[in-house]
Amino acid sequence: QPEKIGLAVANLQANFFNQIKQSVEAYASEKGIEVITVDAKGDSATQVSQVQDLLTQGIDALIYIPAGAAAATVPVRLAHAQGIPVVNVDRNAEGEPGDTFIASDSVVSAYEICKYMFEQAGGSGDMVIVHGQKGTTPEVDRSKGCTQAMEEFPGIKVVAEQFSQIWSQDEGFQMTQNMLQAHPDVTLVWGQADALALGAAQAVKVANLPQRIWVFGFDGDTAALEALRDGVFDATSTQRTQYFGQLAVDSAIKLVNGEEVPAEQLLPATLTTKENVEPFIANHP
Amino acid sequence: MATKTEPPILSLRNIKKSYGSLEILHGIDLDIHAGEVVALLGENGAGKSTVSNIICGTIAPSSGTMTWQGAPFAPANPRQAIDCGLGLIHQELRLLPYLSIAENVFVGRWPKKPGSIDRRLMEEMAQEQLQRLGLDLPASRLVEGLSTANQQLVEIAKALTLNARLLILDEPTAALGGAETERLFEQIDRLRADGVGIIYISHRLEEIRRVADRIVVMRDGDKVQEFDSGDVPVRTIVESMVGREMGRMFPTFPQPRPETVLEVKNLCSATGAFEDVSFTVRRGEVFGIAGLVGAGRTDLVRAITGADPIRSGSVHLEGREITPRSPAESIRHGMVLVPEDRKLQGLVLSHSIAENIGYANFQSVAPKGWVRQRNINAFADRAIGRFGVKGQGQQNADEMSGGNQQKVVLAKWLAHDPKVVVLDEPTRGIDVGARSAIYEIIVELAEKGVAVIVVSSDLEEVLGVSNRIMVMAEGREAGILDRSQANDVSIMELATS
Amino acid sequence: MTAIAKNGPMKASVASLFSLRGATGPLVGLLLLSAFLSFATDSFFTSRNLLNVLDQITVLGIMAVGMTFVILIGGIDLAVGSVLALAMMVMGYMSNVVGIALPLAMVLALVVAAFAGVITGLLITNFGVPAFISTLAMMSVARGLANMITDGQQIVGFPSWFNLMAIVRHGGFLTVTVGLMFAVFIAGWIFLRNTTGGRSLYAIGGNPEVARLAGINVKLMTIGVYTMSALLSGLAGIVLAARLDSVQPSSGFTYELDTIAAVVIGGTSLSGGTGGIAGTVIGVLIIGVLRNGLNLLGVSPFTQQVVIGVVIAMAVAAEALKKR
Amino acid sequence: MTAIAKNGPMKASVASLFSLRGATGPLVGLLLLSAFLSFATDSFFTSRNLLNVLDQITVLGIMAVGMTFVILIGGIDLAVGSVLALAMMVMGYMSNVVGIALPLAMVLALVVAAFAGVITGLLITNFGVPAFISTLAMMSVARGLANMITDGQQIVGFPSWFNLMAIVRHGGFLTVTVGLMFAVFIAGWIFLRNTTGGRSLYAIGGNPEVARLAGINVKLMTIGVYTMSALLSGLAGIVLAARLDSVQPSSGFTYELDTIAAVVIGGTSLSGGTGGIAGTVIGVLIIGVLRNGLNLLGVSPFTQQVVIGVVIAMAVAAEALKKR
Ligand SMILES: Nc1ncnc2c1ncn2[C@@H]1O[C@H](COP(=O)(O)OP(=O)(O)OP(=O)(O)O)[C@@H](O)[C@H]1O
Ligand SMILES: Nc1ncnc2c1ncn2[C@@H]1O[C@H](COP(=O)(O)OP(=O)(O)OP(=O)(O)O)[C@@H](O)[C@H]1O
Ligand SMILES: [Mg+2]
Ligand SMILES: [Mg+2]
Repeated sequence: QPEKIGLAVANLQANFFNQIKQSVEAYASEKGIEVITVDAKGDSATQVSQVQDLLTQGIDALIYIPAGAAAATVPVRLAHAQGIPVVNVDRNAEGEPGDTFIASDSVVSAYEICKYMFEQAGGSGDMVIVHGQKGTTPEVDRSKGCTQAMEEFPGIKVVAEQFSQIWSQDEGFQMTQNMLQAHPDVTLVWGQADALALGAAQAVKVANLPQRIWVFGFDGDTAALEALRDGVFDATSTQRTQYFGQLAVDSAIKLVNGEEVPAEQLLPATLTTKENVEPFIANHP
Repeated sequence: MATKTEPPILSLRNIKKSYGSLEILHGIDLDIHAGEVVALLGENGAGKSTVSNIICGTIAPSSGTMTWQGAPFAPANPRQAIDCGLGLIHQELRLLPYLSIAENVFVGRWPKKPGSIDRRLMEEMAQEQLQRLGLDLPASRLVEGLSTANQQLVEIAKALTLNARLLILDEPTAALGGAETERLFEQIDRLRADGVGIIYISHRLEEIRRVADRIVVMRDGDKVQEFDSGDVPVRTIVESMVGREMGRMFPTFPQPRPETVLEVKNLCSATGAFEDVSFTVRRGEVFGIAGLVGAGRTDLVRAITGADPIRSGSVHLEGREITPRSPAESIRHGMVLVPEDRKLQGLVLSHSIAENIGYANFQSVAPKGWVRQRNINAFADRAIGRFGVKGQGQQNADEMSGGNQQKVVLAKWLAHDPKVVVLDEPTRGIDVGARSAIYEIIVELAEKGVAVIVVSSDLEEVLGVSNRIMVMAEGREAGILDRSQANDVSIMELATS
Repeated sequence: MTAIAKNGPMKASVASLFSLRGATGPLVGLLLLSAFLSFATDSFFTSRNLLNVLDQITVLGIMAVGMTFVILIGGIDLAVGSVLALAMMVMGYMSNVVGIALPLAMVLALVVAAFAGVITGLLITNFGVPAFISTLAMMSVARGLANMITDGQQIVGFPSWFNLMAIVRHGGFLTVTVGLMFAVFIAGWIFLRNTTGGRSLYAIGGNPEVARLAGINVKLMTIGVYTMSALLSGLAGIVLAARLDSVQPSSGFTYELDTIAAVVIGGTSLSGGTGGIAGTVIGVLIIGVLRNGLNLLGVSPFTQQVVIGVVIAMAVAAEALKKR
Repeated sequence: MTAIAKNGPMKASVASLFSLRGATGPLVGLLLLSAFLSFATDSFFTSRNLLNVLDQITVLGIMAVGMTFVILIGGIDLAVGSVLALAMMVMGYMSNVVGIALPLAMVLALVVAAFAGVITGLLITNFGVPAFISTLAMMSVARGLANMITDGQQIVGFPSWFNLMAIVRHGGFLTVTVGLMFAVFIAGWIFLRNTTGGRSLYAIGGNPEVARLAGINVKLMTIGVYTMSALLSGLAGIVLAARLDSVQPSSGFTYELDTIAAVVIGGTSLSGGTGGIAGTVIGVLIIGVLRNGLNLLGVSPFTQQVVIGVVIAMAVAAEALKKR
């Protein structure tokens, strides 16, 4: 049984990471384990420093949510150099993978939600996309999944796409507003994260266009689920953040005790619509 | 002294300068020989500083030629002029507050030893120069916090270490007292003996006879007259400068009335610049404050008007204690300070004259806090007219000659209807014509019953305007003299006590 | 007017009527930019898109007015984005968690924002902390507090009239939020031009010591200016909340740079003492039109960064070169 | 020394020996902070942790030296973080995509960084664009270019010696990168104190017109200063790449604020003319120790933001109050 776990979060301003953090802290305290949390605010250099500091405090295991566009190898290397096991969450570095890796299968989940929405929209129509921050793992994977779905629906046409810088709702709003301006016949709007989708939904509302416009997101942020229930937008793909946190703590315990843990633990995200959202609001998965 | 048969080291031929469509120099010819001191005189705005700035490469002439030691000369920047052996003390103080005195003296030409600045050599050389000028401060001290006069001395030290062949001193004594001025003249004598040519600009005409070998008078951008000797009666010079006959310099001052307006009781500065000063000023009285440089006069009047904090003591106005804690409070009570340093304390240089006058007169131009640009402009035009400022309300302050700036500063403060007016060095850099105009204004104020305090390093001025004179020495009140007892000797005795 | 007309040709007098001195270069830049976009895209020069641009600049516009005051006195306010977030969260928390009426929650949010401004102002005037550092400190503190209110979560579920303020276009064009922005512009413009308070800011920025000796209460004005900047940031936060129909503690991140850029592009000098609201409006519009236009043109995000940098430098360089 | 000793008591002369004027308040703050952390945590005052702190401040430390020069002449450089990223990406691309030798790629990266600095310098001196705007523009442009090189992707796969430069502690304590930082500190310190170039920066910051009249080439020095700041940002980028063993275009985001904060906390005035490297080193250490200490104390991230803001304001206020 470990006494102290270090949790290095990529960016607490993102609801997705914040939920994982809360889940890790809550679950660990149930188990009587102390958690020290640090927040890199999106900067991988800061994160390296923070992992150094965590290691200085004699943590027994590290739960590592990499910051930056892609995972840095150095934090894992630092921890391993001291014999500390590492649980990577959400992103994993090729050169220096964690002892286990917990994530949603973004490509598959993105494929599923896109496919579902294309079907809802009748299999054809113009679509605009508000991407996440260009080049980041989630942005790349989610785009990839949706592209796969599009191959099955030749009637769906992407008429415009924009890239957010900081995954914020405000960006989603403005970009969608501008794209609707240039393409008023759009029927599908995808924000690659719920914040972007909520902003997009707002822009759709403001634009007040005659046709039905389907808006969908990704992540299953707590506030977004409520918005989904209220019909603000149409669908999201709920990642199992609560379970991520619990699984991460359990994996850390196992690794400290020398038990076997699979190298990858990919969890499918759940396609969520107004119909099945209620239980997730009461109890985030 | 050099004779005129030798070729001049510097010649100006038909130098003109325009700003936009406005021509301010109309073709100046000037010759300077080695080993002579040429006094360049003229009213405020005549173009003296412009001529010296052109010679030193600070600004470029619009047309005309210069010859330096026989060769054509057109410095593209100050560095070239310095390298040719020209040195200039600017009219306005230009020191770097966070560098040491020594570094300021040698700014841009710091002595080097391999790989670094030779700090020790630099400080030794600076110290030597300071001593010659009678400035007893370590050369390693920062300039920040030096009094105006001491800054002026540092500026002079800077020019004297240039080893220049031609030195231009633009109002070097404006902030200096008699002793410092005399020491400067000794240095000038030494340079003259070494064959250095000197252009000397000043509004203190009594000095001219002491230093000048030749006098050149300018008026409105033209050279109007030359005197081949420095020994010309002041009256003649003045008439040549202003182009008409002058009356008496100092007007007759009215008798003060008996009621006390201002009473200062046992005032002590928070910084220790002065201790335990008490005096009273009556209605319609002009109260002079004299003393050597650094005696604490400026600190005193700033403290009285709330600009600086005090440690103890009180200020009473018409029998009521007011002891202002800020200039705003002081002004509200009807007591205004016309500060000593027009550039740092008197004017927002980047703003127009009208705005500057407006800032101190919101209650007149903006009743109920509502500003109308038209009011400001009209108000400013009136003030400008009254003080004979050469310039327009819409002009920026930094486009005016130094003396005109000073007039604007006066105009800014005296537009009020104050009960007490404190003037710190009111005529610094002001020409004779304007100076007597300012004295007229002081009389006018006194006649209206205003209590006027005049701080001045110019003994003649203090003696000329004051009903009573307080002499300060090293932050103490050395004594108060009545008009009848006061003269050069009695004041100097107290000032050095 | 007569006194001004004396000063130069008609052009100058029109410019100074709107206090545009120092911003005619950017104005020309804005017009060129708009002309270019009108030709290059079908959708830019449509009333709907122009209304969109107005919507999009409300938050920036409101904050920029406060920032203009701050920069006029020679200061800087890095805390605007964080104070915006703090005000948002206070409003959201008070209304949707504590449960008090939304208008009351808005007032509370503004009070909290203004209080943050008072603190920065006091740090500057009474503790001698340079504006850059004191507002940087407030930036960090306000962001931390905004986060702590809900542990980093966003809050949704406002009454529907709230969001409608940012959506319903009264008279076919004016949403409440855009109207509010115009009101702030006009109030700021009149304040700077026609009140002693406004004129004092110019004096303080020109030379604080001169202003003080002229009887202006520099300390009080300074505190007032930072308070006003924070208050307007709070107001911008409420507007943003209405626009997004939600509040989150990450809002307003790096807005300080946009806001300062808008003000400086508009000709207000960072060394203080010159500039004004008319220029700031132009600066805000340049940023708004530029972003909108680049999106309409479909320029890729990385290229956008390059273009934005180049255009900003050019707009300001044009003004500087014109002055020579 | 004698001339200095005349001037005041011993304390003052020691302070001025290290050019610490204006930074004794922060120095006391740093010592108090360290003392507190030594008592409050077991791990702070261990050689391992102190070496970690040194590692952690390398990037900030190197950039802060260039920023000190910039701020000394009364300027500001917002582009440091972006130029860092640009240099990183150039190096990574040249070495791992184009395939030239890594040391050569480093040189190229530095050249590109320096070139960015020359451009900002020219914008300031020859086009009259204020430093804030020209470096803001460069911030946007350099970030865009950094992103365009790999379309936003990171680059990995450097030779192993590269990462080891940031890890292997020669003589038990000095990594190459930390050694580099010390070298930059010392060079900067000597430059400012003992060379005419360095003293010219003080003169320019004190009053550019005076400096010009004294024959100092203000334009050239200004361009030089921004070039040096950009060059050091590029160097910091290489150090960061070594530390992370990878390069990504998002690196260095908002580092400009940290860097400016470190310099200003260290007593260099934003209005120019006063300050120095010794103070900057203290400022950098305060930020480094503060972050490290708060992590060691296990303070939660949002509370950290609040504490950091408060401590920074206090450190600077202490100095200002002391001066009275
Ligand atoms: N930048 C400028 N733009 C326009 N006019 C200017 C500028 N600089 C100076 N002037 C004008 O040039 C004239 C000559 O100024 P100058 O400073 O040479 O006078 P001066 O003889 O030195 O006067 P003073 O005795 O007051 O110092 C003045 O009328 C002044 O207003
Ligand atoms: N020789 C000196 N050494 C050090 N400080 C001095 C010296 N002379 C003056 N000072 C400074 O000047 C201040 C007093 O000068 P103040 O300006 O009040 O005097 P003043 O009589 O008005 O002289 P000035 O003609 O220079 O204005 C003191 O506070 C002191 O700090
Ligand atoms: Mg002059
Ligand atoms: Mg004095």
